[in-house]
Amino acid sequence: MIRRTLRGLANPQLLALLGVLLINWALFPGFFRITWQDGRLFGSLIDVLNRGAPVAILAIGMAGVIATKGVDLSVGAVMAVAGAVAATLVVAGYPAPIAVAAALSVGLICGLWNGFLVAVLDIQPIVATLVLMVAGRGIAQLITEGFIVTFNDPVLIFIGTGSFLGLPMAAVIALVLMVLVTLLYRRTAVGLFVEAVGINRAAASLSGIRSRMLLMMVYGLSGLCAAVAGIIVAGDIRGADANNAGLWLELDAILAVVIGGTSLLGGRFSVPLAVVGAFIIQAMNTGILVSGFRPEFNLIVKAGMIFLILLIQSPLASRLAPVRLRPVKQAVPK
Amino acid sequence: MADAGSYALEARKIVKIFGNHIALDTIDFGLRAGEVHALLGENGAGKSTLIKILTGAYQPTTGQVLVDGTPVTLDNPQHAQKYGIGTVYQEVNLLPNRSVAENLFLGHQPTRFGLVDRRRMERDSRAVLQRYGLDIDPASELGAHSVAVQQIVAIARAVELSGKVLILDEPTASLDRNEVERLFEIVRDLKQQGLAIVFITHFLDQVFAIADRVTILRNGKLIETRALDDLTRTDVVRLMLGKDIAFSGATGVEDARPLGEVLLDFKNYGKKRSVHPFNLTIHKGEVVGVAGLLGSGRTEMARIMFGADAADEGTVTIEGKPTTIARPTDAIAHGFGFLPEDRKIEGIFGDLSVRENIIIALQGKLGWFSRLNRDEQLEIAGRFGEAMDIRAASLDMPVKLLSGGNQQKVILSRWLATDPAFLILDEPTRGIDVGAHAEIVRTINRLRDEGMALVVISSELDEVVAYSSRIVVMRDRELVAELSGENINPGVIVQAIANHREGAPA
Amino acid sequence: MSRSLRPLFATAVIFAIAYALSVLQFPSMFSTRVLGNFLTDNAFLGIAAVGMTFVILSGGIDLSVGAVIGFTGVLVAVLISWAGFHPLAAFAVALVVGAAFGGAMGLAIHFLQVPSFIVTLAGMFLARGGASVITQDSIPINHEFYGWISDLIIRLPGGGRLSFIGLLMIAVFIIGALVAHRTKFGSYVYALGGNPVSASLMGVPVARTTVAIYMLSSLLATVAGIVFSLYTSAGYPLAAVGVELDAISAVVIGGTLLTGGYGFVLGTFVGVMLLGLVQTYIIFDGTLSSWWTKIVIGVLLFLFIVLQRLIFAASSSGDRAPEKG
Amino acid sequence: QDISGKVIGFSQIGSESGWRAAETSVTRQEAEARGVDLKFADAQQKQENQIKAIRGFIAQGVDAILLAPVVATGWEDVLAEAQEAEIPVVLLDRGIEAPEDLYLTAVMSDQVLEGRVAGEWLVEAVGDEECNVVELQGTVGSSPAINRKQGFEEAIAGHDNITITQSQTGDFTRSKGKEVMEAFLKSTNGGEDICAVYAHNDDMAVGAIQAIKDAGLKPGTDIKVVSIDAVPDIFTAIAAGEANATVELTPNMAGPAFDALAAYWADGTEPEKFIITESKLYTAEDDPEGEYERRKDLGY
Ligand SMILES: Nc1ncnc2c1ncn2[C@@H]1O[C@H](COP(=O)(O)OP(=O)(O)OP(=O)(O)O)[C@@H](O)[C@H]1O
Ligand SMILES: Nc1ncnc2c1ncn2[C@@H]1O[C@H](COP(=O)(O)OP(=O)(O)OP(=O)(O)O)[C@@H](O)[C@H]1O
Ligand SMILES: [Mg+2]
Ligand SMILES: [Mg+2]
Repeated sequence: MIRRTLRGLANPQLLALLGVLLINWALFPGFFRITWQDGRLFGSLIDVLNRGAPVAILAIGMAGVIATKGVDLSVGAVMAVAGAVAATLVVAGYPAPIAVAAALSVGLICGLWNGFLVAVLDIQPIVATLVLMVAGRGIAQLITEGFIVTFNDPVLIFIGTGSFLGLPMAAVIALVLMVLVTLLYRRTAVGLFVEAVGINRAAASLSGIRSRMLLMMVYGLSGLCAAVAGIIVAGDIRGADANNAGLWLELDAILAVVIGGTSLLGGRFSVPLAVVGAFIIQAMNTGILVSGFRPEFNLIVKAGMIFLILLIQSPLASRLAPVRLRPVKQAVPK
Repeated sequence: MADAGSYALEARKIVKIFGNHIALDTIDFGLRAGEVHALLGENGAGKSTLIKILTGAYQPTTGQVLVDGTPVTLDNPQHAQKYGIGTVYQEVNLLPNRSVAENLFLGHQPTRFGLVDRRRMERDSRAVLQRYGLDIDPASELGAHSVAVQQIVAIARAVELSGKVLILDEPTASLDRNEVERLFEIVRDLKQQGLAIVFITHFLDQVFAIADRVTILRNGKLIETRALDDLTRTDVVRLMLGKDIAFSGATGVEDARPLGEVLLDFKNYGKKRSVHPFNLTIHKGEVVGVAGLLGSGRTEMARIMFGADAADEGTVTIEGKPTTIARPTDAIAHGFGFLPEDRKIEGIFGDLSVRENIIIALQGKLGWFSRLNRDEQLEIAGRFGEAMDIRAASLDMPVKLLSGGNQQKVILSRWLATDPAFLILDEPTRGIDVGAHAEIVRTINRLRDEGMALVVISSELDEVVAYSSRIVVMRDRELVAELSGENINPGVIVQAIANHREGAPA
Repeated sequence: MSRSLRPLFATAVIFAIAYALSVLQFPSMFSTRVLGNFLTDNAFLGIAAVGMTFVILSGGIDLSVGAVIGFTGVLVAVLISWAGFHPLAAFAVALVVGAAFGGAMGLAIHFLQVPSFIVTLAGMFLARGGASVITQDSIPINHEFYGWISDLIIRLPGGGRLSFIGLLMIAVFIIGALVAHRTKFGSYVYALGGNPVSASLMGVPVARTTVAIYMLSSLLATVAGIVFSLYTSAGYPLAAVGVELDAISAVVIGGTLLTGGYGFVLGTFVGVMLLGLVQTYIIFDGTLSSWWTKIVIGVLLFLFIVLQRLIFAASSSGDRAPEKG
Repeated sequence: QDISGKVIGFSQIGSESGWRAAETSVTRQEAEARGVDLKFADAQQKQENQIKAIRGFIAQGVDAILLAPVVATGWEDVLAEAQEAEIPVVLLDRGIEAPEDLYLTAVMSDQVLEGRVAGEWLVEAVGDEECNVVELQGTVGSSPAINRKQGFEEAIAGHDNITITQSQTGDFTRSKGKEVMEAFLKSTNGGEDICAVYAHNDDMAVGAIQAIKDAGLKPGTDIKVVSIDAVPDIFTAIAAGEANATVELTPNMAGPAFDALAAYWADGTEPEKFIITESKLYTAEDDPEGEYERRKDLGY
């Protein structure tokens, strides 16, 4: 059992994360310094956790979607919608729990809408979710009427910037969500069914799996996760910025899931590794910020890092390297 | 051994290792011009792997491939085609999204002014297909045709490409007798022209009908290469299995067994534009065989019964209670199971493990929340894996790495694990070796004796006769005859298939 | 009608109906001026979408298109305005660079076995980043050759203009259609999209074809970048952001399946024109706020997709439904 | 000068920031007040969409076109078309690189001046003290980012006590502004070494203020905050002592534009080629609460 855990730690994602962190450390010696300040931990590493949380949360939802051979391009826009709903409601005087519940419901509905298009109308996922990607941001702006809706609600602000046991609330939420969703997939049969549908939907239907319901659920979950991320982002800046909240984050989320070893062709997937993927991306971003690169080089550095990570994960490397670097572990019990 | 120089295509000391599994262990294999060489072995013996190495689809771990005595490196199938090696791989490996003509000529399309000359390509295609008695529109999409038609197109393509060597990996698995006969004529003709032909099949009759020499593999090892004249069937089976088995071909049925209670009753059940309404009563403890020509609608009938396509007319009662079966989950809830015809497209989950492939239908029945844990899964998978003699290095390896026959056993196990009351098997023995074939026939008999009801579709008349308590015959998407007792013999069935407008002769 | 022709037909019918309805509401939309603008204004998108069609037909995707357009613009502008190249020489350099870039992505996709989505995403970062490293400003191009090209206009009665770049787009579509449907390379592209394993076993040179596909896509994106620079007489690192999504939408609306293997180059043309129609309609309407513009585009996109599905389903009932992933 | 009943097309860049939204709504209000039929087209930040919009306006035969150009280059051909159709074009908020006869006038701010005003305020505020400034740039490559950086650098040139130690892009957004500021605080000894933040817009400054507070420092006191735009939220911060100064960029570009058009149509008066709006500095002395109230309903 312990050996299994150890082997689990030697997977390429965690190695890559470690590599990125070490590079950051080399570029900025104070990278690993963590202090205790005002009842919370403070340091670049904590920033990685805090800033990486929204993409990690998106990736948690996205992993299941990608496992079904789908993709959800709308998550960034759904973030904006959820943030806008929560902000306008608290500004209108509703108590925070109601605002949060409403935002989550809206996210869920957006996700189910995507699921409906994909599962019932049989529209290709990229196109189906492209609809909401385009329209969603418009809906968010409609709600805020183009303003940045600023609020002072302590609950929402706590969700975005508070801390729990010294850790940023956003990261805590991401981790809790990761555990819950992993349990949902792995302690029930849902994870297996999701993989089955992703690998062969025809065979799944013939084997008695209700693929439609499953797809609706997976997209619904993705929408829900996006709403959580949207509330966090709004809470973080104490305002709903419909124009910019979650902009292009769908690409980061997809990237995170793929770095986490899930194939875009569906099938085997891992939620925790997708979360690791999200933190790899954020470690890269934070590294660029603290190391003082000129901003023009941001994208090039990012492209280079992606390429390196892919190289480590590619079959080519596993042929050369002694450790078997395969995306998702293949247990071989004897 | 003949001297090496005379081989058109030769493999020397081939070793192929997948991960830590040795698929081929030092194989020597030589192919002479003008011979038909049968390559035999159980499921998973390594036949397809050897073929893929001979045609450049796989690279050998060690060893050499020689063409006309000269060592060559075959980087890919296209390379092999340049040497005049044409291949039909196991499982139809064509492009369902392209036209028949393009599938025939892909990579060798006739061109004019640098552009593909479509008209000529289609004209040539028509001529080629004519030789196989196939009159279809070459411009039509390949995927619109039945598996059998696709198989013939694959064969025609390989024949067109083969200037020197033709390799056929189980080409007859989905062909009917006439089509097999026509294929054999063509093969004999090509042999006359001096081609070297490799032929893989699990039908011993066909081996003896056409092959000159045989090579037998077992567990990745070369057992024997010999002229067929010196061998009897029993010899061949013994060499393949490494032991004697009682040949369980035509055991005959114990006639006049009392029928069990009625389990299912389909009344005027059908679907417009698909299957004419049919009536069929199925009792517990009986096997209803379904015979008919290719494309006669047997698969469609099976899919309707299982709810994979919803019926739009007629009724079904289960144990006397009227029910609707609109989708597979309805059927499964009533204890149905369905082994589809095309296991690659509708059966296996390639990337999932053998274990998960076995338990998935049971898990589907249990629902989302009563998950079988790993140990339970291993126990179930292990039990059925053993009962069905599934050969896999591990229950946790992806099922796509198993040989075709073993995949079929996995899917059968999947349904048996749900403890079904009624099983529909569509071509359950297609592409399965003698041992596994006997195994499956035995399983069918056992299940029947345990009181299960089965509907079995098969193109093997001998086989249908062997286990059916009753046989229904389909023609032109219509159930045209029902045979029982005395009438269950190949002669009557063939007559029923051929007859026009005439019901059962008894 | 062959099954795969139906989505193309459906799209064309939808375009005709939508255009007719728009003209009913705004009669001035039926003019040579508007039709000419359709071609000129969408030229770079159309050219990039032809490349995207090949990529999608082969079962892949290319997210780097917009960035390549931006990069090309900057490269061409720098070569002409700073280094004093003749525009044609600058174009040649850009085309070589573009082809090499696409080829490199193709190599990575094939040999590292990484999904095209990710490789081309990295390519997008690289091209966009490369452009902003060269310059952050937009660089104007004042070369008489550019003036000469933009004066190459066929004037139509009614104030319409057929521009050089509009005609170039049509030429690219015609050549693209020939390559896709009438060459061996085209059949290999469809083969890869249909089933890569079968394709490989049937002797399709998978590596070569994959590299060629992405090379072609980047090459056409480069042409689109050149057209964009002709269109604006400048190079700007932030030009054409998000054009890849427009191109993908056009390809898909044009009836090509994102899973690969089915579709038509000419369908993409209709798709591009449809997108142009939606935008023109919104401009003629002129009352939509920023957010309603987005919502309306989303809703129209949705309506087109659903309509297409309905027409597709209605005309294909009776066949076996094609297998969906 | 009555221009009611005129049809005027407005090609707006998009709605990427609060300021932009305010400009759109002010333009609408101004048009309504004058009885102008405003045709609005949002280009979603894309130049090609703006060109399409202008061509669409020409095809419709509008009376005039307002253009807020997303980028300075690439307008010659389409503006020549407008000229050919005898439709006057007025540029809003930025200039373009094209012959001046292609447009009637340009109503805009001086972006370099904005940066300079911010820089001059800082020079004054710190006197001779050593001051390390961190800069939050706008979107890489956008003209306000380039010009505001340039103006600020001009203002502090020659004052060796003031140096820009770090500079990163915050994409003009609050959340990126906050994220970048967090990173700056970490890499500068917890913020001890930072004396001031210069943000290319107020949104990023608002994000940075939150980051400074999270790090346990007092924005406005421990770290000075100066930014540009003068959106309502920055006045709240100034009133609370958390921000020090902002430079106004008025969202009312359309008013002067309509006036110029009215004069032009009335008697052919050629307006000045460049109508430069004021770049006014606001600090805590300038009644921040009042400024907030005045702006909060403008649609920021
Ligand atoms: N790509 C692969 N990776 C790992 N193992 C493989 C692979 N391909 C084949 N094998 C294994 O090699 C062995 C030989 O398989 P092969 O397909 O050659 O058998 P076969 O003789 O053709 O069987 P069948 O009659 O069922 O088609 C099997 O155990 C199979 O599981
Ligand atoms: N060339 C074809 N074009 C269109 N449809 C075809 C073609 N061939 C077969 N079909 C369809 O397939 C139906 C039945 O084929 P199917 O494969 O189900 O028959 P089957 O009796 O099960 O044969 P098999 O032995 O292959 O299983 C036909 O009734 C017809 O609708
Ligand atoms: Mg085989
Ligand atoms: Mg069948």
